[in-house]
Amino acid sequence: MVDLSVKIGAITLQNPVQPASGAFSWEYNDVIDLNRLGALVAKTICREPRLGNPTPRMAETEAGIIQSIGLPGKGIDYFIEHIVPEYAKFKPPLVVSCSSESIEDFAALAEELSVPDVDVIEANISCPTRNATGGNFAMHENYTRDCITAMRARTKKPLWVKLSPNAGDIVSIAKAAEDAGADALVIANTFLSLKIRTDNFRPALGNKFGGLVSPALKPIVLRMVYQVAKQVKIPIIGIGGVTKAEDVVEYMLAGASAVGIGYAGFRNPTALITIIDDLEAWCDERGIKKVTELIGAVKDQDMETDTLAAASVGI
Amino acid sequence: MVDLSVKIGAITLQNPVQPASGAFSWEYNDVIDLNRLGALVAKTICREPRLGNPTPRMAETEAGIIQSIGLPGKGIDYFIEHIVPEYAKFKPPLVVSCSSESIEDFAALAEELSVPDVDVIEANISCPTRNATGGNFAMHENYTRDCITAMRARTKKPLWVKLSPNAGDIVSIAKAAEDAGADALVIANTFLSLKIRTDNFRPALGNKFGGLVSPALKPIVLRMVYQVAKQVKIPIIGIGGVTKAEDVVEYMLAGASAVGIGYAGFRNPTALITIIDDLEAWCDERGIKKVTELIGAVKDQDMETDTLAAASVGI
Amino acid sequence: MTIRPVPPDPNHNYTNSALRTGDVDPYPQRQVGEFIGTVVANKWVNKEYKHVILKVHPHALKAYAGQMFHLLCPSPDGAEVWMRRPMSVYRVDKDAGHIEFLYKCEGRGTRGMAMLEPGDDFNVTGPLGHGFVLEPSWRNVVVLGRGVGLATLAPLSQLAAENKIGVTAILSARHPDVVMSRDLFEGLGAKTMTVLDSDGTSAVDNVEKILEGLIAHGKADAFFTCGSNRLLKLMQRLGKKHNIPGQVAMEQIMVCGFGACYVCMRTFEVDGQRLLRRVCRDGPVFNLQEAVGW
Amino acid sequence: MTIRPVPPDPNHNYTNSALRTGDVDPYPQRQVGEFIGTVVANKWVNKEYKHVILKVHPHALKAYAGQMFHLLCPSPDGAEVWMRRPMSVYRVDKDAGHIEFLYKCEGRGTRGMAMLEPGDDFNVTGPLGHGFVLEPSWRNVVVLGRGVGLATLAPLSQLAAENKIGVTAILSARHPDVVMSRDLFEGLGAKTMTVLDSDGTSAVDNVEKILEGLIAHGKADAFFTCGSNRLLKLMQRLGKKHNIPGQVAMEQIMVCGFGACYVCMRTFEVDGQRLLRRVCRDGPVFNLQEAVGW
Ligand SMILES: Cc1cc2nc3c(=O)[nH]c(=O)nc-3n(C[C@H](O)[C@H](O)[C@H](O)COP(=O)(O)OP(=O)(O)OC[C@H]3O[C@@H](n4cnc5c(N)ncnc54)[C@H](O)[C@@H]3O)c2cc1C
Ligand SMILES: Cc1cc2nc3c(=O)[nH]c(=O)nc-3n(C[C@H](O)[C@H](O)[C@H](O)COP(=O)(O)OP(=O)(O)OC[C@H]3O[C@@H](n4cnc5c(N)ncnc54)[C@H](O)[C@@H]3O)c2cc1C
Ligand SMILES: Cc1cc2nc3c(=O)[nH]c(=O)nc-3n(C[C@H](O)[C@H](O)[C@H](O)COP(=O)(O)O)c2cc1C
Ligand SMILES: Cc1cc2nc3c(=O)[nH]c(=O)nc-3n(C[C@H](O)[C@H](O)[C@H](O)COP(=O)(O)O)c2cc1C
Ligand code: FES
Ligand code: FES
Repeated sequence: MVDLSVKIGAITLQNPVQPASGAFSWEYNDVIDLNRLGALVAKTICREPRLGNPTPRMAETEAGIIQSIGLPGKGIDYFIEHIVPEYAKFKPPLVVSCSSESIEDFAALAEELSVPDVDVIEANISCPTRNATGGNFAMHENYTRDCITAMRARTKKPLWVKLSPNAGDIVSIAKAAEDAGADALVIANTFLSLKIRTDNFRPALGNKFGGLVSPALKPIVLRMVYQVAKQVKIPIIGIGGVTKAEDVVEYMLAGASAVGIGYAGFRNPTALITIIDDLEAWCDERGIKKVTELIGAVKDQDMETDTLAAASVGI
Repeated sequence: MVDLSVKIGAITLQNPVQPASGAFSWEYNDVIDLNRLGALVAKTICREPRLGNPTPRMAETEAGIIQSIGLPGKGIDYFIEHIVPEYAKFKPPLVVSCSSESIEDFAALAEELSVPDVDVIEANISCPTRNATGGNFAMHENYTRDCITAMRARTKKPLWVKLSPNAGDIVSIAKAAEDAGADALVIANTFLSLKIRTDNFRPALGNKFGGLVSPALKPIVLRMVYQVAKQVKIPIIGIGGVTKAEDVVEYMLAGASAVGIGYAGFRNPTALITIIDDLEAWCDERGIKKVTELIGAVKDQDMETDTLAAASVGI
Repeated sequence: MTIRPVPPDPNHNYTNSALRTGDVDPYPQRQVGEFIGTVVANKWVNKEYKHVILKVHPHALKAYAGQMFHLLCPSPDGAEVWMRRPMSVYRVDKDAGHIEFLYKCEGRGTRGMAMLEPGDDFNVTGPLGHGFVLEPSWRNVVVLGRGVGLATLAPLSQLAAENKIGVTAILSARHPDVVMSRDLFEGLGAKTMTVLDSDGTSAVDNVEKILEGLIAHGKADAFFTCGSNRLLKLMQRLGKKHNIPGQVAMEQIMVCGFGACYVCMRTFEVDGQRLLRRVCRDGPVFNLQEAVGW
Repeated sequence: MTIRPVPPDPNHNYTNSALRTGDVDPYPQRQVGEFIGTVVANKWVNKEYKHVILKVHPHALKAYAGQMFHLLCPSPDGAEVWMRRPMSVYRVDKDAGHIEFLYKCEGRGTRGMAMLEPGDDFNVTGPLGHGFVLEPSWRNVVVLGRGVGLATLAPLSQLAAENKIGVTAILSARHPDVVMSRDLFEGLGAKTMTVLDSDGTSAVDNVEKILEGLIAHGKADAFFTCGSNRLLKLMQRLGKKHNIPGQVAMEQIMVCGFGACYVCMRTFEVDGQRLLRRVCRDGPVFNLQEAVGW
């Protein structure tokens, strides 16, 4: 039987499959056994209570959905008092995502969230729908460095940083986060998008812009994980379009140590459990003893580069 | 009957539907009447003959394809002598896309391509698979400005600039191209991507990285067109995921004056003709007299921003 | 690392095959399951609505009036249907092991659903949310619904019959062809009346008269509604006037169905304060007086 | 601008419905059409291969041996199949108005194709590419194929029969169950022989002996092959030795099928120089001696 456990810095996950922030809550215990998950990841929390964005908050498109929630929540005090205890009933480590408009407040949040039942703090510096313009710190190397430096100074908890796929040069931003003391990188948040209805000429979402979520995006995010993994030493959690065990393998081959899952868990509430079971079977069938053997194991060193080589059809 | 014609600077297209560079050649005249198209767009040409990238050059993914062709071609001399005359047999204006590794050569290409049968020069500064690293000028404001300035100095032909969706801040790059004298912007090229095969742990494409092509990407590119259209005065050609007449409408509402089509023409070789016919019918049914009325007509001025408003389901 | 070669599994390569799992859980202790039901029948009720009957895992039979399932609709066209569709349970037949839905065929999901044939698999998640609640003190209640709302209200008749509560059901529709659920209501002893746009009887004035009559005759210990903003407002007004409690089932676009994503928000007014609630988990049934409508 | 409201067209919202157009063209003057064929039959030939017969527009009947169609395969699983699949035409029945394909069920596209039933639409584009060419001076030719390659070579028997050219077909297969096209070859007067992995007769040595025998008996004015790199190399060697011309049909992953995209490149060697050619337009049939194989 394969050993599915992976280490993300000081934290050990029993398997590399975790939900993505915002796509999960303890209420999923209604349908699956949360103790099977690699980690529990809470929805991004902000300091003040927030209502979030106007409805509609989701629209289907040709090959995926766009969504714009706007980080609603009851604020950090309520969160620590009422929601952390809900998660504390389960065994997997709790990752708490947080967001803010200012670096100072990000740092203060890091400190205030450093309570015993929180195992990891995830800095969501990349939410594209937090406000109506779609901007965020993870678009910029300097903001990223300053924000993570400030948070690092205020917490000893493992600090994960969620990056944006909308950034042009994700490698530089990833390196800035690493330099500033991040313990792991979460790649990536959603792609800033727009849908306009052709029946009434209006944007389909109440907030106009939304984040695109679709299995179609996996090749883009996978490329980012691959590029970043070659340049940083800290572990990476790959998020984007994972819907099956092979996708977990693909992300790990590209250099991720674990994956996060959003869409697949919406579509099939039991998907994460199925994926964990399938991953175990996948490894066992192939005689893989430790799932960590897959991390960065892509065979890219001896790529055939002669265009005139007579290659087989290759599929 | 609706007037489908649109103007892109000095050039009039009989309708706003054109093929995308690299997804088309005069050989499509075997299956459709090329004289129906808004424009003819040749595959990107480079100065020297190029073989292109190793095979396989295409792989299917969950929700689209990745491809990496590597700009093969017989070089500019052959192109002007043998290929331009093939296109010259048809009525729609000919757009010639070109690419190079250096700004000087881009400028020289612009001059050399300024022959009578070429109507527009498209600067492909955004091919993600031209070399193995995926870099290109359209990722940077300064390179874009310098490249287009240099080309502008050497040609009087209309100059279109194809931008990259991989850039973090496409608006600044678009403005740089406009400032440098571009007559229109083509938004966008493909998304840099990777697929790793889980059967043999190897990248699926001979070139490792490829460009992702999928209707799923339309919401991202549409957002870019919308953002850029608010900030520039020159016309925009929207490219990405157009598969039906409503998609043309959606791009035009966002601010595009025309669209380019790749994938849909591969999947259905007659798609462009169907889309032109459907667009005409769509406008006629709604009493739209000129298709240009759609350009930028998105109703985004009075967006409901009160989260607590009691909105209808809204679909 | 040496990897033992394994022949490719042709059924496990792509999105949908992998996503169409389900039935992995049904632990008895879980409140909700992702079940693969089997279609028993899927027939047109009229030109716009179909009625589907599913044989399901016994745990799915816990569903009661006003609760919903989240349905993974097959594709009508070979491209993927991305999100589940929420549907109220229309009827639970515990003896046969069936759950039933009454649905309007409109967009891609419901058109895909319309293509289901007996014997087909259908992935449904549920039961989800809080349904209608009947107070033991009530003797007679009034149900007022329109369109799809009638599908949501219909199982109330079942619940009321079990609790020996009398039901008057006012069914509003555009024209006689699309009146639905009358048989179901009447079969369970409810009195029904139909009001139509086609003969003007569905006008708010007229419905108000009917309701006032029922109130006067002691037939309205509680109000239930779904499917029309106009009728919701009317019941709110009369409820307030006569101090009659009420419940309304709300709709909103959903993603998760579990309360996690905050997509399905609706506005409510409680003590003069506006706030948002999740239709999927805080509802879909809410206090009639608190709903702001749409 | 005032926009006249138009009710939504439920069949025109999404990707596939829009993409599943076709049949818009067939101008007689066009060489290629995007046709909606109708499935007449789609039956298993053995455990791995199916044979589909389509009723098509008369313009599609121009196809000849070695030419291909590009097939828009239906989805096997409700998620989209993104690209067309190239297939050689297996048989053209001008009288019945049919074209036929013999195909191996493997990946998502061919598994989707396997689900087609009589009466279903099937969108095919073609005929595409350059097929086999028979010189009038030839009297007897040798066809050597394996696996899927036999589907490509089979219509050569039709072409040869029309041109009164004798054919010897050597059919190579793993075991007797997957030998195909023998009936088609024999029905048109070809002599066939089968060589198998299961009894060792398919070994290159043995095939070489057979070919040498045919050459000695004047039965090999030209060579034709498809489907095996080993057999390609063998025919190249013997062709060079005995100065026998030959043709080979090549395969490569395709996108456009028209020569526009440069995805389907294969390496060839001409006068000692290696170069790339497009399988879809420069082929799929090439000079046997120029192919570098794979
Ligand atoms: C609690 C609840 C119970 C419902 N019960 C029933 C029922 O019993 N019978 C019935 O016919 N309908 C019911 N509906 C409405 C039903 O969910 C929609 O008609 C259906 O989702 C439309 O899907 P579509 O594929 O036809 O439309 P599309 O236009 O393809 O839908 C696009 C997206 O919008 C969502 N959507 C569209 N309309 C609605 C709506 N009214 N409410 C919520 N989401 C919507 C879809 O789920 C999908 O995500 C109920 C809705 C809710 C919230
Ligand atoms: C000119 C030509 C003629 C052919 N004729 C026949 C025939 O008559 N009968 C038959 O069974 N097969 C034939 N093939 C092979 C056939 O195209 C592939 O078997 C088929 O595309 C595989 O699709 P899939 O959905 O099963 O596989 P998938 O694995 O889903 O295919 C993934 C992608 O790779 C491509 N691909 C996979 N294998 C091949 C291949 N060998 N050649 C080209 N593209 C490939 C597919 O088209 C698709 O784009 C021919 C190929 C070519 C190029
Ligand atoms: C409805 C919804 C809400 C989300 N909310 C958050 C959030 O609060 N914080 C965050 O970091 N990411 C959020 N995301 C992004 C997801 O965590 C994840 O990055 C994204 O969905 C891509 O993964 P997937 O392809 O598996 O869905 C949200 C996504 C969705 C669909
Ligand atoms: C096979 C292929 C080759 C391409 N070659 C080029 C090219 O030479 N030059 C270029 O500017 N874009 C090229 N592109 C990108 C297309 O022009 C277009 O930007 C992209 O396909 C997105 O449009 P679509 O979604 O309609 O396919 C190519 C795309 C494909 C699929
Ligand atoms: S649908 Fe996710 S919270 Fe209701
Ligand atoms: S498939 Fe496009 S050139 Fe051959």
